[in-house]
Amino acid sequence: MTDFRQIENNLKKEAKRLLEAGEVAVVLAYGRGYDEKHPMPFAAKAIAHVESLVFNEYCNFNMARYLMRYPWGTKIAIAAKAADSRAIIQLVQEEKVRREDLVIMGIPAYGMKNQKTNEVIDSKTTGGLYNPVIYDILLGEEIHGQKIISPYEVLAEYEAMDKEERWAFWKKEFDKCIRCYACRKACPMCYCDPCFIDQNKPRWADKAPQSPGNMMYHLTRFHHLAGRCIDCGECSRACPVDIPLYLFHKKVAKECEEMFGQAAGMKLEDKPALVDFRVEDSDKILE
Amino acid sequence: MSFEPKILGIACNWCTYTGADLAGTTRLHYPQNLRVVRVMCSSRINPSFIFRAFQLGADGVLVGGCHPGDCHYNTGNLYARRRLAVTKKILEFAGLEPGRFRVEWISASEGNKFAEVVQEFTAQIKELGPQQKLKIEQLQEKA
Amino acid sequence: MSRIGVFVCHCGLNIAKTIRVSELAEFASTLPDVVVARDYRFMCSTPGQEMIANDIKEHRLDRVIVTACSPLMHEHTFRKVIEKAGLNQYLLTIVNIREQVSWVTSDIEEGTAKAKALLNGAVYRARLLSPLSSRVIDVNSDVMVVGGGIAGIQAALELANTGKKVYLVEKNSTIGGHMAQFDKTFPTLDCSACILTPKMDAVLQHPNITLMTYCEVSEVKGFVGNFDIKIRQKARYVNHDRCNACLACTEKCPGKGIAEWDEGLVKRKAIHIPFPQAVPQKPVIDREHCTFFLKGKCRLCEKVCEHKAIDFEQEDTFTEIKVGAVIVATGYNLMDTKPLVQYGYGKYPGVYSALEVERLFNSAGPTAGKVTMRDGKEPQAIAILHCIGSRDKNNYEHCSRVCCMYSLKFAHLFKEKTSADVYQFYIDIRAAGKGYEEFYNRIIEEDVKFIRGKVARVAESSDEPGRLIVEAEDTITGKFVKLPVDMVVLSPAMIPREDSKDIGRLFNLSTDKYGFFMERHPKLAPLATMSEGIFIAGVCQSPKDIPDTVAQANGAAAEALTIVSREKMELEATTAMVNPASCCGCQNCVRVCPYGAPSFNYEKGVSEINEALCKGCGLCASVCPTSAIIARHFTNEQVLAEIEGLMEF
Amino acid sequence: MSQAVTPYLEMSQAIIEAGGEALKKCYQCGTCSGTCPWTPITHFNIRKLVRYGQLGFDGIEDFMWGCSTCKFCVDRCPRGVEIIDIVTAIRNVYSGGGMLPQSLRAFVGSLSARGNPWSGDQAKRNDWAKEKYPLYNKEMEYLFWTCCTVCYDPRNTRLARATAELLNQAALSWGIPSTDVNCCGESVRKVGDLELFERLKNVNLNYFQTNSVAKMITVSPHCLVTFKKEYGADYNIAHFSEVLASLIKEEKLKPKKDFGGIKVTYHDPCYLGRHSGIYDAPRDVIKSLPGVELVEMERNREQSMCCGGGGGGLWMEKLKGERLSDLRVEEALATGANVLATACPYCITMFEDSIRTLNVDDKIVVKDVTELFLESMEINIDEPVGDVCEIV
Repeated sequence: MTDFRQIENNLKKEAKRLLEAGEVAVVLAYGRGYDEKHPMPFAAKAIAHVESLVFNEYCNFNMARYLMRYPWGTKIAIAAKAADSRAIIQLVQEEKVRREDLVIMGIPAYGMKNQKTNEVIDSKTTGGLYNPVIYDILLGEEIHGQKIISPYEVLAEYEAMDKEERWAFWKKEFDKCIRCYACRKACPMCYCDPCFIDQNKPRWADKAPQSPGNMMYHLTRFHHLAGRCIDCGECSRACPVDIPLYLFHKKVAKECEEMFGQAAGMKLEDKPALVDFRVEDSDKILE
Repeated sequence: MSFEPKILGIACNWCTYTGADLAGTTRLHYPQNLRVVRVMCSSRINPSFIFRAFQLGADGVLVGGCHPGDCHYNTGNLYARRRLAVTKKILEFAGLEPGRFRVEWISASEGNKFAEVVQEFTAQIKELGPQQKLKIEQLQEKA
Repeated sequence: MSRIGVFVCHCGLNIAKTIRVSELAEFASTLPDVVVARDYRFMCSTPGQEMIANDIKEHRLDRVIVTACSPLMHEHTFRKVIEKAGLNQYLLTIVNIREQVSWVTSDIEEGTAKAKALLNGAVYRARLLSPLSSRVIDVNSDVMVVGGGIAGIQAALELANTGKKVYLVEKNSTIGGHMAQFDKTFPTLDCSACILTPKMDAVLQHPNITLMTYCEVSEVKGFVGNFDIKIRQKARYVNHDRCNACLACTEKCPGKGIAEWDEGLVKRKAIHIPFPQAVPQKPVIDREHCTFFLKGKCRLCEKVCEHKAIDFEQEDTFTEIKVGAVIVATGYNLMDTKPLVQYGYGKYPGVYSALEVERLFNSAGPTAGKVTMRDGKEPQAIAILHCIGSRDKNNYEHCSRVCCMYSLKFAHLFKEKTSADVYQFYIDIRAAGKGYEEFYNRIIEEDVKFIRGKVARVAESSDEPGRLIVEAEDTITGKFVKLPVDMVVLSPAMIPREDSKDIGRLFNLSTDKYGFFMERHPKLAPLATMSEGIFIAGVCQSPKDIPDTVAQANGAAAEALTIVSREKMELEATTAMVNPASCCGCQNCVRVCPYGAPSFNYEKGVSEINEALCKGCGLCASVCPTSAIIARHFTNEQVLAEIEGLMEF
Repeated sequence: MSQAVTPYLEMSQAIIEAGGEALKKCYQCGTCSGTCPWTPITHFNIRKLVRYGQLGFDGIEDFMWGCSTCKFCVDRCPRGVEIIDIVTAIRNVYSGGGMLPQSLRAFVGSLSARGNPWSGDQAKRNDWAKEKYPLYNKEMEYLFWTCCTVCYDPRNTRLARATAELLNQAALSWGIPSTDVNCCGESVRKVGDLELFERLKNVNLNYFQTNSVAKMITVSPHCLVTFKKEYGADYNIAHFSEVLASLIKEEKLKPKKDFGGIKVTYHDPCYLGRHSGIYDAPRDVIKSLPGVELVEMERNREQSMCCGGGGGGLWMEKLKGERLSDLRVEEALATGANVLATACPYCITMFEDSIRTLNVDDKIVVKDVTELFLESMEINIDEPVGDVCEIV
């Protein structure tokens, strides 16, 4: 079991040090919520804020989501679990944030839990990783020896469905959508302003929460995130009607990895796969 | 009455559209279910065009571009290949029949290939029957 | 609300045979915003055109749909028609019901139904079209020519003689190229230097030519009419302004390098001019072989130079120039034949490559024009092997075009300069050119032996050490030939410069699989490229001989002139633009554009498109997640509307 | 008699239909015939064969049997013509018409009746093993595919035993096929009898399937190429020289004996070298032997010369002076080598013949690299193995 207490202590210590030394202007991490199960994303900007920092198994939020609120040049320390670190890498690739502006406080963790259901979500969310891909400071010891779960294992069941069954499954799920857009709000990669779905020119889809518009919104969003989704699972946890969006994103991520030989947010020097190509890409991918 | 599918074609100006013209000049007959939209390059194709076409009632969508390496814009179709591959995977995972969406590289000199592909694709769509999954039933729901 | 006119063409019976044209026109009149719909036998004829023009005025049309043949056929014609009638040309829509409907079916029901669907799509799209205006830009009147071989020299002189300013950029320390290595040229056997050196000198003297030797293009920005080019002047370690070309330095220099100009047959000094007629006649120091640079001691050249021209501190410098057009004439290399072990090049000293032989004949070459081999002897029997690496799927599939003729020239020169027996091993003799067949006949009469068969192996003779055995089948008799010779001459494939793909990337030129630059059209635009304002000439496009190269160079000069002789030019209107309000700053457009048209404005956090660079492919628009990029004439709304219209019927 | 001929395009079409599609590509440059090892010594001319095929000329039957399918010409051909396919197709078209040379009739007959080319009794296929080695079953990792030649040809059974011993020494889990398998069919396919080839193939495929064969080891490069390229699926099959080289590299097998400074030259079998691209593994085996100097002949690796045994050549009679194996043995002698090593039972047979007819058996011996290596481990397989069996 990850020693959450130790991480929290280290987090406070490092946050204090960085703020004190003036190395960063803000620390993006987790703060106390209305109870232990509901920590909040928190931006500590003064030493006085440091005491409010927490870390426990419910700290799922992908803090990379909040990086883009600050202009380039703002020095930011960010608490990054495995998935957060991948989001950071992806955002650096896309030049939304600059690596040199960041102090990444890596958090190796397993046993993270969904605050709604209390189930352990490691296999669903971390892209098969427990340790951050990139960090400057480590707030806990690197995790080794823990069972590695393939991030795509959960897909097997859905891939095995026949197409009619799968269509029925997704149709039912997407029909539930109330178009609250919590998914895109939670997503660290959904930074478009305006989002295509809010536009009138062109009007890609109906805005009412009905089947055709829902379908268009979600399918297009999957495409926009193809090769970019870093599998944090925040969209699904944010969804008030529990649409398992993470499954679809995982499937697209798996296909992209197989077709293009790279996973999102793993290497700073990669280019996002869909705005890149290799001459030797095979036509087989179109079959 | 037998099922006459509606098939949307999106063809790049330099290769496939010209190839389609060549099929005409050489009087190669093929089924009339395909309606072609001309774009300058296969890379112009926004994946949402394809999702939308299925919503608007297309029973099949056929995209045609220059052979990789021969793109009029050097590398346009190399990007298109990746983007359309992902489009295909998304449609498949949503539960649409994989055979309804197809990408073919047809050069300006391949009039006969164009005719053959249309022939084959139309037969395939007829086999699959009407596309009802994504199609919007009531007209007013259209955007 | 727009006012659309639909004009359905019968094209005689070409369309009317399988489409009910009057029914189509009637159908058109029921479609939204259509105010007039007509059908006519030949819409492209004068009365047809007048009909459209009259209707535009009479019905105050603001959109015109011509339902006829392919847009690739008559879009231009009808654009002119509506423009003359006062409508913006981009408000025209063509519906292709001939090539893509009437000619590909025999069923009139099917044909008519499909034509209706296509027309409906066109109406939906036409309603959303906007007038577009072509932009006008100033044109810089200078030209850059890259490559100082015969192609580049010729193009530069032609342009300079019209009064245009030309920058001639050459990466070697002299101009002249491969032609300056040759002794004689086929089929007339005139002396290469006699016809080339006056031109080289003319380049140096010409007031309109800036000669930039020992230079490489390092960056190309801008677009047709306005290229911004950065050129790297490699350090020569000799101040050419001071040097008076006395060449005392080259005599004293102890450093030895490989004489590139002599194909490595001999050594040259570290401070050197490549050959006696080099232009400019001023030396450079080859850093890799200079004793001072290697060991930190020497500076003999500095000591003997009375003009204090030696400058060991010199560094690469950069110059920026602006030009309106570019001619790329970077030439060729010969294939390295060492990997073809069966011919023994590099293993047996008696095996020579064609360019080495050119140097042996040349009176300024390593043997002062005498045919003596590496062992100092004159050959008694010589085999010339054609098609080495050319016409060969394992290497280069193309025919190198000049080898047959220069092999014949070699045979003649061997006969003239030695008493050797000369054998040609060939597959086909390709002598298509003015005076070429006659030259072939002349060489046959000079008693050169022709053996039709590709050589399979060159081996060392076991009986006569030092001699070579050439093995081939004489396919005419079917006999296996084992021929003892002293010298074997290979005619290797002509291939692009090793860096042609990099040059291609620099100038945005496509290359074929071997690296030859692709012309815009193989027949009708052989010198233009897909990049506006950049032209190609000479062997960098494909193997060719000197007359063809010179003809291309003149042609490329004329093409460049059509651009730089204008003060202003119009740019294509169907480019992309950014709506900054919708741009989310993801920079996808910047990453994908093959032409570098979009750039990111970091201050504003949005992309901007340089429309002069944009070719209108629309790639950026499709990767833009927020539809902030508008691909003019192919906007998301227009395409979606067309799809909707097509799917309705 | 009139000398005029008319192209007989029906015949050319028949050749194309039998798989000689590549006929159309040839532009008669003579690279193949210049390269072909037969051109200097026989009247066989591969370019002419293709030419006759292109125009369907009469007289083709006079020299269509000359090719030993060594693939040298195919590798050099500037037009990428699959010349061996043309040869096979021509032979198929003509042998279908009954034009099989006398010397090949027994060979084809034996294959047809007994499933092997050596007129051996099918039931005695595994006699060489003297029941010392196990039959393959599903639990085993490797099937040691024994080529007919190493089962029946007395000289080559030694190679079979040597291989089996080394497999045991390396403690691999392996077995040999039961006696109901057939010849892989390589030679008969090249001789043009495609129908018989299909029959043999199906028998073997059936055996592979019923016994769930996953990995195979063979000593014959001819079997190797056939399973890899002609049996449809890409079989996981390795030539024993590759297996041996990696066992040595992993130090699972170590030579003991020092050969005391003998010279060994290595002949690349066409089907192992040019056909399969394996040049280094057998050389690595030789280089691992203490006290052995590897010397190369002038023509080696990609340029290696054929022994003449491929394409049915093993069963055809050649006149003295028209034998490639004689030339090759002379080349080997010129290196000063005491041992001519190779890695193919066909090459061994051809060279054994030549060494005897040239009367040089006191100067040079032919050995498979496997045999050489076994020798270095000081295991003697020439003793009767009966005793050992009893002890077990």
